[in-house]
Amino acid sequence: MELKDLRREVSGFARIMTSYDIAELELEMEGLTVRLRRETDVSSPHKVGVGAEAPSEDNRIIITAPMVGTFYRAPAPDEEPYISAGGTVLPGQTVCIIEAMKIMNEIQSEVKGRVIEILVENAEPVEYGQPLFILETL
Amino acid sequence: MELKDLRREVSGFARIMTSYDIAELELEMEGLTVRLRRETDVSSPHKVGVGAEAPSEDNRIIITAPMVGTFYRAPAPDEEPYISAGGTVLPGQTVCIIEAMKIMNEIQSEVKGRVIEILVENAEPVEYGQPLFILETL
Amino acid sequence: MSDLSIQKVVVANRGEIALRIIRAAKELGIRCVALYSEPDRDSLPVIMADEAYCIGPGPSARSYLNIANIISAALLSGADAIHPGYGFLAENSYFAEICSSHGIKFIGPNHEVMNNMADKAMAKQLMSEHGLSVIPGTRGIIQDTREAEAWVAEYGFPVMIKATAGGGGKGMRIAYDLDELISNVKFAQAEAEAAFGIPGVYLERYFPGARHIEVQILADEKGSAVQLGERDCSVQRGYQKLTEESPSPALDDNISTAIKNAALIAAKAAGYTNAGTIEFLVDSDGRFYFLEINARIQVEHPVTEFITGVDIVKAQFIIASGEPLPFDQKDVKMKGHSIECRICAEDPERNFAPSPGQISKLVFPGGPWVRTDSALYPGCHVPPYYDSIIAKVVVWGNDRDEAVARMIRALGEFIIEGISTNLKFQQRLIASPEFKEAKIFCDSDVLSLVFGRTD
Amino acid sequence: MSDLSIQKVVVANRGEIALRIIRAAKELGIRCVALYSEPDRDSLPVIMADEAYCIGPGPSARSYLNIANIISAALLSGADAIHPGYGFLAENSYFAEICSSHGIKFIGPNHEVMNNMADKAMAKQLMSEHGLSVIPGTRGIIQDTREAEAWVAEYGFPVMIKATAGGGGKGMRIAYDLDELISNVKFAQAEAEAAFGIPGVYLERYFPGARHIEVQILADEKGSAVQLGERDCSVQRGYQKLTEESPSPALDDNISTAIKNAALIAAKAAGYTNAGTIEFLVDSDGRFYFLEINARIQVEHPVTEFITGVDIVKAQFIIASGEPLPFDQKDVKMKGHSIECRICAEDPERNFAPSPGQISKLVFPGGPWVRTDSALYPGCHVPPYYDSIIAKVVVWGNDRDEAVARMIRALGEFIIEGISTNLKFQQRLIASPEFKEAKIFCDSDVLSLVFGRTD
Repeated sequence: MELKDLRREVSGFARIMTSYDIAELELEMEGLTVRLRRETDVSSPHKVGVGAEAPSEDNRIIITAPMVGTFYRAPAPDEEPYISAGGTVLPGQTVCIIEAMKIMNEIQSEVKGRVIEILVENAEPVEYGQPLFILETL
Repeated sequence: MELKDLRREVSGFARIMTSYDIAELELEMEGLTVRLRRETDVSSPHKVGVGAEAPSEDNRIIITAPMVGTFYRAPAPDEEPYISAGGTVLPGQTVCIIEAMKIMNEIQSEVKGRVIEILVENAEPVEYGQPLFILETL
Repeated sequence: MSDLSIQKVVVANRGEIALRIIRAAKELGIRCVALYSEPDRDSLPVIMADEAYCIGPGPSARSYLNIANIISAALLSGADAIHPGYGFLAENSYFAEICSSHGIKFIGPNHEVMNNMADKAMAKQLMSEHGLSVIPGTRGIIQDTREAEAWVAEYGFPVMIKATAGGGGKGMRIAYDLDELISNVKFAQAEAEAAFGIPGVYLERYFPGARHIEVQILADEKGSAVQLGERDCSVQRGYQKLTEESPSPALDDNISTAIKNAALIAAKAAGYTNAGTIEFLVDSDGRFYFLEINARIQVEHPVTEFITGVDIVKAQFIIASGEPLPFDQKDVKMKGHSIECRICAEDPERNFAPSPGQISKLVFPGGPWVRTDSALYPGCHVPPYYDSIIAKVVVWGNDRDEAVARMIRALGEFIIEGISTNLKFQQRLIASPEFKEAKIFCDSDVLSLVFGRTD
Repeated sequence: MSDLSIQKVVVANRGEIALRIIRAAKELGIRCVALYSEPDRDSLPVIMADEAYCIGPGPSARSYLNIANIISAALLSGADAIHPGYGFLAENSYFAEICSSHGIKFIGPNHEVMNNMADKAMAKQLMSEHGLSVIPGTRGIIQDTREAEAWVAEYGFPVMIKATAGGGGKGMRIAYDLDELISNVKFAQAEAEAAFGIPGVYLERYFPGARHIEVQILADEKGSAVQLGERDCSVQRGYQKLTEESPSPALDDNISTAIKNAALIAAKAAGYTNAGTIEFLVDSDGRFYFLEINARIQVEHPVTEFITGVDIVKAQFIIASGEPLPFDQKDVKMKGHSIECRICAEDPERNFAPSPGQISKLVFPGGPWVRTDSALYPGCHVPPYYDSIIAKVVVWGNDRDEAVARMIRALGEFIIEGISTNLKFQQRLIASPEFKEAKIFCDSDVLSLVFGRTD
């Protein structure tokens, strides 16, 4: 298995853990061990009414791929990325491009937020629903 | 389904309930409803250390069929049954006969006890392990 | 590593047919890419495939019919072919054309042939020119009831009024006299307008007691074609097939041979390639009429596989790779009798309402000459978005009696809990004297037969 | 309601073969009585049968070998026949005799024939008189090493030393020279004394690289017999069969025909009735030697069913009912190639130690021409008391290459969790070049071949 395949698998497992609220996942196969651990705390979205002092995870939102295609961080190879970690985005601002069937689709943020993490490498394929960015809403 | 078949089925269900410690069982089929309820109390064998004041169920034992065959309560059709409800049995005393392959097998009690209930009708087939008598040990 | 030019295939479908395609591809050494909607994430085709891409949320329009996402995933995966299965995009010539323009082989006939055959009037015209009897009908859409009256004056009753935009049994009405004709044409036009946004309807002669017969064709891209015998799909409920069998229990050898020959003529006339089905209606006098060509693998292909030993889906890959068919007509030997029952997630007690949900307990029928094609597994979810077929139970016997006894046995050992299914309904149907005597056909009242009442 | 004289059968077995028998009986309209030990209470045969009786606790000696309880249950249920399956009481002529004395038809040959065939020396003598080559060997038990030396002086090396009380691969040793002969005879006698309490051993010529071939026979009680082709059971581990196939990939047509004819002669010489198997050893020069008759349905009967279309278990019921075989030799047409893999609850990494336990996850292989015979279901328990075979995966293909590709595909989609199995071991074996080239035979070192090492 190549590293890039592994990354896609791990991202898939991470998504399953989020969907089913799983705290730990361990996998062992021939020559491969994967351990994942999530912070599932009182602020879990399944628990209602925790209120004011909820930690910052509550403010996080994930931008996912709305289509299958190739993920690009910048409008062209020699240009600056649309956004970078630590930067701020505004509603309607383009955060990346997904190329599908030779068409460049600009993907916009729906919220105002700070970029916490970029989850996909430039020029990588993404499937529908794959997490691309973690934002902290502002 | 004939009544005799039904009885065997119900006895089977009762056994399942005992095996798995089930308190209630309800069944509905075309034209047939069966409801069974068991007293599963603190003296259940699954709970350990209840001790001295355990109710009488703790003293109950069940004599089961050690072989497949036909159950007879008496040595011959015109004779008295070996034991009757309310009577007392001693260790080694014959409680019934199971006829298998034309051979009359006398079944003995291993304990001293009072007969609480006789679970099988005279001349009925019994399978291996089927409960025959409930005794209260003395 | 496949010996064929196709090395990696995208399976643009779900459920049992996706699994069927993966099985055939794996046996040929072709790598498989599953595409799935979000609710199908944990489905068996995704588990069994070599790789998988999510192509959208549950509703088909946004996933299994989402051409852009499907083509993107195919390009990203580096696949050289797409198998569309049945339903969804299987008979969409536009999709086939896009595949081809992206250098991806669409496993099916040429998109122009698909386009021609999708135009039912043109297809009938073509077959008529090649000497086949076609269902008598109006040349196209009728403008008003007077045109309908004129046609009926020439061809007679009964007639069926069909919506051009309909299909799969939807938008059909029968008229036995002039009053019914006038009211049904008006009603059908209004209904079609409401249901499909297109009010166009046309007329066809209706044959009571007719049987629905189709012939399986395989045609390679070198010009060779074989037929794999007929299937009798007459047992239907509201134009939806319930069970299919091969050979037909109702055709004598002469008619069967004539229909199979006609099917080969039709396939050649259409320039058809890959696997396809030529559909006929056979009236109670044994006359048969060309209906249409189904340009896809069909749900009921396993019955043909059972009696011929030919793996039709493998043959699709071989043909799509540009190879000649590895056998010719004289190599095709039919043996015994095969029957399929469609098991659907629907509740016969509530007018066959769909019954999605989680499968809590599942034991498939097994043993000799029983094949269960299904993507179910214990604990899986049947999502509410898709076709209700969840399993196909297919049996083979040396003769029809043995096959019927085997089907009764197989359905009897099928355990499926957690959702409602038509399993018991199918059991009663197969065990009925009418089925044993092959007296059930398209317009039989299957419901009253099975339930012992009309509703 | 069955058309046969047998109306109700007791299935005196468990697991997949009990299910197989129930399936055949149900297709014939015969009512089924399952017998079960306490740990098998929730097993599929009990669920599928029409009625069921518990006959004892887990250990076989007290349940599936408990003749008194089995006969009692048969009498109580009012059954008119008993099917013994394989193993347990299947080849116990005493049991067959008791059945018959109670007016219950034992489904198998006459108990006297069983008795004669169980005496291997007598069976060999009989076949030799009917012109068959038999494995050269001592006439009976050898008294001492001098007797062994004398025999070897006449017949030569290598020889196999077998314990009379052994069987199923136990108590066998090979000697290539005089030193080995002397030490192994002594060792084998001591071993047999310790293991079976009977020190008797005898000698047989040993043929390195020989193949294990058996011929399926059906013989009715009217004097007719047919053969259903040969099975090649050469792929073994320590004399235990791993995979079987039909036809043999190693025999040419002349040898195959000669062996099949010899099998018919053997069956008739023995006065054999019902289903049985005639076993032969075929040496590397194509000479074949009668070994023994297996007087039962065999584990590997499905491969023969796949290539002939004959339901062997149904045929057993028909024959046992006193009916003539419904077909003769010329009606038996063989088509294609079939392979079976035995899936066992055992751990190849721990010297194939048994691995009982609860099945946590289970998905059987499926799709076209794949048959999985198994009484497993999700959540069921594999008890520690019985044979470790938990499933048989059987495939058919138009030729051996297709069958091998299909078996690789089928094993690849088999999911079984909760216990250890030999599934991966079988996958590697089937996918090996040696298997594809049919170069594996009884004394091949299967372990080193699969694991790439000797141990």
